[in-house]
Amino acid sequence: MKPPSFRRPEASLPVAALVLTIIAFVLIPTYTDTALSSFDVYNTLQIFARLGLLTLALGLTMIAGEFDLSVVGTYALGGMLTVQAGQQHWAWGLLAALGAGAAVGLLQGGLIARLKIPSMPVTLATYIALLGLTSALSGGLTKTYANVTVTLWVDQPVLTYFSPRSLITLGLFAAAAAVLSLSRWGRELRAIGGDRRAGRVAGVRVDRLIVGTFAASGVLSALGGSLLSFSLGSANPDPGVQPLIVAAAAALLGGVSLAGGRGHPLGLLGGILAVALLAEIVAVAAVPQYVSQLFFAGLLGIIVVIDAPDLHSALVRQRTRLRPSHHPRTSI
Amino acid sequence: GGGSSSGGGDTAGAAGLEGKTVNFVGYGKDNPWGAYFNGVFVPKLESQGVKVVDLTTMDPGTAVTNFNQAISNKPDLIVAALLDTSSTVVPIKKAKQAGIPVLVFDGRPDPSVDADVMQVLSDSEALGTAAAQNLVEGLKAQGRNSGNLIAITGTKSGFAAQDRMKGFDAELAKTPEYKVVDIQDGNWDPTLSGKIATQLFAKYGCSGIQGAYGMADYQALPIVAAAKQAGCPVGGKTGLVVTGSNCFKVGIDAIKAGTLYGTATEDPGTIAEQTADYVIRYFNQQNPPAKELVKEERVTAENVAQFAEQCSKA
Amino acid sequence: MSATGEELVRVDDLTKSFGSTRAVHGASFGIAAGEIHALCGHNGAGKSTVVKMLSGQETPDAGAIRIGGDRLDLHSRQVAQRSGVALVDQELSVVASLTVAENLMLGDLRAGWLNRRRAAGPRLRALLDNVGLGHVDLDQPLSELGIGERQLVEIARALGQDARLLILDEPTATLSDVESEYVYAAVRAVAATGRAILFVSHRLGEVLGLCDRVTVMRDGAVVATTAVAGLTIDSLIVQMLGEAPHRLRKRTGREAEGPAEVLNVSGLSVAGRVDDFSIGLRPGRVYALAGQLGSGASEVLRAIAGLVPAATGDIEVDGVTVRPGHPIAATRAGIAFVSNDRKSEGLFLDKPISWNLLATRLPAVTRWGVIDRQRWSTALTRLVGLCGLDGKRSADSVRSLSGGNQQKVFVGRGLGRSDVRVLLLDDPTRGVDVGGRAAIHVLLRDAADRGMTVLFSSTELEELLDLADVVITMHKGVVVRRHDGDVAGPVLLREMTHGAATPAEERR
Amino acid sequence: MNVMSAPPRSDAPIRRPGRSRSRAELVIDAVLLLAVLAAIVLALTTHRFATVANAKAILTSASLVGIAALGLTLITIGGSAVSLAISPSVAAVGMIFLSAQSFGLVPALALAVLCGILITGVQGAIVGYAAANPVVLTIAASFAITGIATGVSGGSTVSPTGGGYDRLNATPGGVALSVYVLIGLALIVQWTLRRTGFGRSLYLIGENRRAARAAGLPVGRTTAVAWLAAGALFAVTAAFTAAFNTSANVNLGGTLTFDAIAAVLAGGTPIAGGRGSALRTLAGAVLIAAASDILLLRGSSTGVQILVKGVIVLVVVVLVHLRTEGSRA
Ligand SMILES: Nc1ncnc2c1ncn2[C@@H]1O[C@H](COP(=O)(O)OP(=O)(O)OP(=O)(O)O)[C@@H](O)[C@H]1O
Ligand SMILES: Nc1ncnc2c1ncn2[C@@H]1O[C@H](COP(=O)(O)OP(=O)(O)OP(=O)(O)O)[C@@H](O)[C@H]1O
Ligand SMILES: [Mg+2]
Ligand SMILES: [Mg+2]
Repeated sequence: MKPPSFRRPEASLPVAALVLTIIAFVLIPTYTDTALSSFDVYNTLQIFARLGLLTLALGLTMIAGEFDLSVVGTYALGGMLTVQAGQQHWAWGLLAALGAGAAVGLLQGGLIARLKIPSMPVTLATYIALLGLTSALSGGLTKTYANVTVTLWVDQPVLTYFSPRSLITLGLFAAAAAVLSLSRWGRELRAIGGDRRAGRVAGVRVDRLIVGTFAASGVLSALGGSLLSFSLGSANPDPGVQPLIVAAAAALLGGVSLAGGRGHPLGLLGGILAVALLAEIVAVAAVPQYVSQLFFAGLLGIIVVIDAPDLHSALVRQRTRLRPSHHPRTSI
Repeated sequence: GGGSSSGGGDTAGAAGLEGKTVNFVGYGKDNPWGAYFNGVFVPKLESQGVKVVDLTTMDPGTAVTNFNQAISNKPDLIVAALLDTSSTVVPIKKAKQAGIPVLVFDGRPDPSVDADVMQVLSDSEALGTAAAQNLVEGLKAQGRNSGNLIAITGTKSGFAAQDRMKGFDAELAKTPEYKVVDIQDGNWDPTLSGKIATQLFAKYGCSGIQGAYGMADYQALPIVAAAKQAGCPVGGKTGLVVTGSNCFKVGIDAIKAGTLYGTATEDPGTIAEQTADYVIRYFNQQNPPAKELVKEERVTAENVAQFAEQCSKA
Repeated sequence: MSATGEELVRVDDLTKSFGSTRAVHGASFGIAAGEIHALCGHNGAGKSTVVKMLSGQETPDAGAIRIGGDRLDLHSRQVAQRSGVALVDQELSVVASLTVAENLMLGDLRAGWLNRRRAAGPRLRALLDNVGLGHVDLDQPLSELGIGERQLVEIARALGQDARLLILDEPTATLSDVESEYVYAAVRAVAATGRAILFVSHRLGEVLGLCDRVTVMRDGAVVATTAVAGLTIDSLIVQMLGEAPHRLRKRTGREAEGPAEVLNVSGLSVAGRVDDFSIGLRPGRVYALAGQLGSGASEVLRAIAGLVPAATGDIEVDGVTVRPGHPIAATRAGIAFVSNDRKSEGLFLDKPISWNLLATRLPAVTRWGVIDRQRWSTALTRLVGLCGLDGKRSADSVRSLSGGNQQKVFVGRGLGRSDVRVLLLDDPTRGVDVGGRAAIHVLLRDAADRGMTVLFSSTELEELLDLADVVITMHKGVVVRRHDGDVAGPVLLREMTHGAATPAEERR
Repeated sequence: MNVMSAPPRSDAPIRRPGRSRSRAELVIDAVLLLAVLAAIVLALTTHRFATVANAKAILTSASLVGIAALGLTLITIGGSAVSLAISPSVAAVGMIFLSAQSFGLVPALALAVLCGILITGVQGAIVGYAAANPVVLTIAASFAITGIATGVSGGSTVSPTGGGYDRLNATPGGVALSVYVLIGLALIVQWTLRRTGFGRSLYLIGENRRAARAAGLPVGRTTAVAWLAAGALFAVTAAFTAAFNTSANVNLGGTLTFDAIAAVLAGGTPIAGGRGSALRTLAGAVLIAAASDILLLRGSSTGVQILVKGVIVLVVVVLVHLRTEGSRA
């Protein structure tokens, strides 16, 4: 699986989104009286680091034709465990978070693959349960992480534009891209997302792959929560639904298909970077938040309508009817 | 607004503060309190020629990003409200390192950075005290010498809720015959508060609860509605005594109607005026004190007319 | 190619039942190394079930599979692949969202964990060239390819797996002649390297031209295994059909000068599937489209029913043009359609029989939008009677019925509407037992007698002979011939499996 | 997307004649029975659980979620999975309802319902006629609704412009009006689903959209109407919620979206569509409310209440799935 050519939606969508937002970003000085600084790029990458892993986690399950709503629950739980188990040493917290993420993923993946239950209700239930668990663990309180050294470390500027946090996130995107490009998993993931029966007939181990994908999704979201907790120096038991919705939007902008079977980690990277840039533009240009919400609504609306199958049929019908009746080549 | 009296003489410096820049990391506009605050604060500074960069948000994570953005913008002053106290510790330290002054309004900062910022704070303990006084006064007026109370708070993890409860508990400690039987976290959420209240009335029954504290008026009113639906009388000679502790228009209406015994101020208009005022004084080198408290007032039926205007902003 | 070499693959007494359907019982045959072995038989004879057991998709109830002398337990696709079985499934099993190269590498056990697309490039290229896809780019998305080209990619994938046994289940059904020739050549080349090949096909010409021996199945059992040298198309047809083939379809009493045409289709084309199909149908008669998979018969019916958005051409009912591509418009015009896929495009399996029967009649059984119990039960009783179903069970879910009875419900739904002028049925008795089939035939004949126009597609000779007043044979998207008069079974079968080819062309 | 439908099962079902129950079904039923018994024991040993006041409290707290969940039931049965835009719709309509109080209660209600129908109906039309993915569409809609509501209101809280709303807080016979409305609407929705042609088509379309299309059923129209009705029900929830809180802003909806989905799922309605009923959703809403209530009475934290809600939903989803599969096998 090499990065796809630009004609195809998994490449053209994120590239278009990224180019548009970069242009809007670069032009900021022309429509506001703020000058751009290197810090704006740094801050964009910080926003990216906050939501990147969530997008990657959700995006991977979407490529496999599933939908993991529980990512935000795992994100919250991971963040909370990081703080509560990591008071002695940050590594324990991280370990607890990653372990919990893997366990949640394996449980969900197992249920979905073995029992062949649709993923949405299962992950919705785990989402609610995980939020409850997180809240029960913390007594509903935001928990403070005392280790300021870690907090300072994860966000210190590296090479002007980066921080350890954004570098780790970028690294994981690169790793995911490498794994999916360099191993058979990439094509197999898209195969079971695109046509599960055909994949099975061709010899893909569908069940294992689904379990593995959900486990990866759990670990990535938990790590995302961990990094956020380190950065904020605190863990919030209820991150709300906004991160989920933004991550879904980013994944769709990243060229992942609603029908599954399409998408690439690099596309996801493009999608979430576009979202982060947009957020930074909103911050720098002091655009009201509701304007960016409307912008998202528009983008998603266009994506979903373009993807709608019955609209497709209508367009095909329209095209065939406008064409003078002619005799196509019969290649039967 | 009622708070315009504070800090006199500022408008005299109409020579203007051209060229001064404030980066404003306040509460987002989709929160009513924040929306009104911003609506008073920003124009007031802009009328003085101060440039205000709006970095407001209701998401604690975004707030940190925006705070860092503000530091990088190198303004003359950062004005911030702390959605999550602990996550702003590091940004405040960074701002100090960068030599950018920070003014925190509404809720207090983490003690570890208390000395690093200027503060215009709501007097949360006074708000809690006022609420307790309202309840005791109301129950005494009904001739009750004892009673069970419930409290539905704002987000417990925030200092605002904690400090109000501190004041509330301290005041009630003076009259131990009035006992708090249940405290629940209503998360500054009216719907959740209503749900909890419904269940509490079922748990204790009408006779088991004589007074209730909803930490904001929009939490107190769902308690009133829940009580009525549970068949418990509210207000009057024998009914439940309910108080809020930061006033909204609906609360004022309810006090006039007699369903809410009382509330307290902490209206966004007053604190916005005072914060803007503080900024102007600061820029005019009038050396305002490092920490200012907004004077909070107790509101009941007796003085409601006086506060109706001030409290009807949100 | 030798048919006498040592047997590389051997199946003995293979048996498999699905519920009460005995799909395969006691099937035994062997394939020698280097042999191309054909598996023939009528639809539903059990060929694909044998293929599924050999390829690890189904486990046999009884019997043994041996490859290279070892008895194997092929309980999953992976195990079968590791044992050296490569498969081209009857259903197209490539993934449209992947590229051609990715499809070629999908499930390849030798590929290892590393994706060696670059390194594999020349090998994959050779695989494509081998099946005549020289013009296709390896990194092209499969979705840009036509159906035939996709099928060739699947065949190329199986050819590339370096297997001991290569199974192809109807590989050429959707291919053109030119494309098929590439497949024949490739298959011959594989056989020449000493592998065993199992070739399932309905195209008897290619069976005789390509294969060494033919095993014929009928009703789940093996009839005979014969070397092709001793076979002709006609003798093969005799083996497949048993006693039936010499029956003639008798001219029915009704005549063509009856009432005016109800349905008129002209110039109907679906790119790559159907070419310039025209027909006029009169009421009171039963018409049949005879054609194998890939002949375009199904596509014609679906297009008339408004289910093919890309169809062009004119469709008129009683002289009024039907808005194309709109199933609701077709329904309003009086066209009812019975799909060949009753599970996913026909019945509502978890709903009661009554709901299914009356699904299309809701306006007639409601008053002000509310279901009128009186009308509902009247309509239901009539339909249940019409279909010969058990009235007491009408509250049970359709899923609880046998396949045959499910099909009766499906057909019955189209019959129950008084406003239906044209009833289209795509292979209406697929997977239905003899009794059920007879019952459905009676239903259709009654419908025609009541003045309806019935047009069905079928691959089943007996059905074509018994039921149809007019048979139109189709092959590779075009009409071969229209038989208004008498016609012999073998002629139909020849046209369906062989097109309008002259007898001289039969033996390649 | 495979999200909505169970992946095709590789092994075809083996039919069994008659209605005798399979072992899987018996096991599942036994598990369910045990769970119900355990819950009853737990409930009865909880102080003050079995009182009239508490029953009223449970119903009251189930009522607002329940009404919205009835609307969602229509959407789910019709095969459109879920709407993720319930909270923002309720918030927007709640704001409209309170600001229209000066016209009187009835016109305000009518306006609210009309707006609810419009907001949700547009989404339904797109889902019905274009077969757009409902999950993503409603995510987009939630952005749009919140954005517009914030933009128009400037983020401020809407206070009632008249007093008529308070009649929605009435307690005839000591029980909240919203409880009567919930039960009434549940019966109406149940009747509509069971007894009307629309209901039949909705079940059929939800079970198998392709088959419905091929059969010439009005797929687009039926789906759109289901969403319209859902929008009206969301509007009723909005009016009650706004009246209860006596104020409304863009956060009025709170966690309603997920609460309503949880109620529908806990009622045993599968997300794939074609099954389910209004009464089951009612039961689901009451089940969750009762469980929260028991936990609250026993002193558990909000977190534990939410955790248990999630676990209930998970268990019901899995059991319902196994049971349907069991009855098919
Ligand atoms: N999964 C299944 N469940 C129930 N019955 C099945 C199943 N698969 C096959 N059958 C039945 O088994 C019989 C044999 O089917 P099979 O697919 O092997 O036939 P075939 O010879 O390949 O036919 P065709 O030429 O149409 O492909 C048929 O009656 C079919 O309906
Ligand atoms: N006329 C009928 N009306 C309704 N139900 C029927 C009728 N005939 C049979 N059934 C029911 O259908 C189920 C299966 O019947 P049957 O014995 O024909 O199965 P089968 O042999 O598997 O059929 P098939 O070979 O068509 O798949 C039984 O539950 C039977 O009661
Ligand atoms: Mg077959
Ligand atoms: Mg039978």
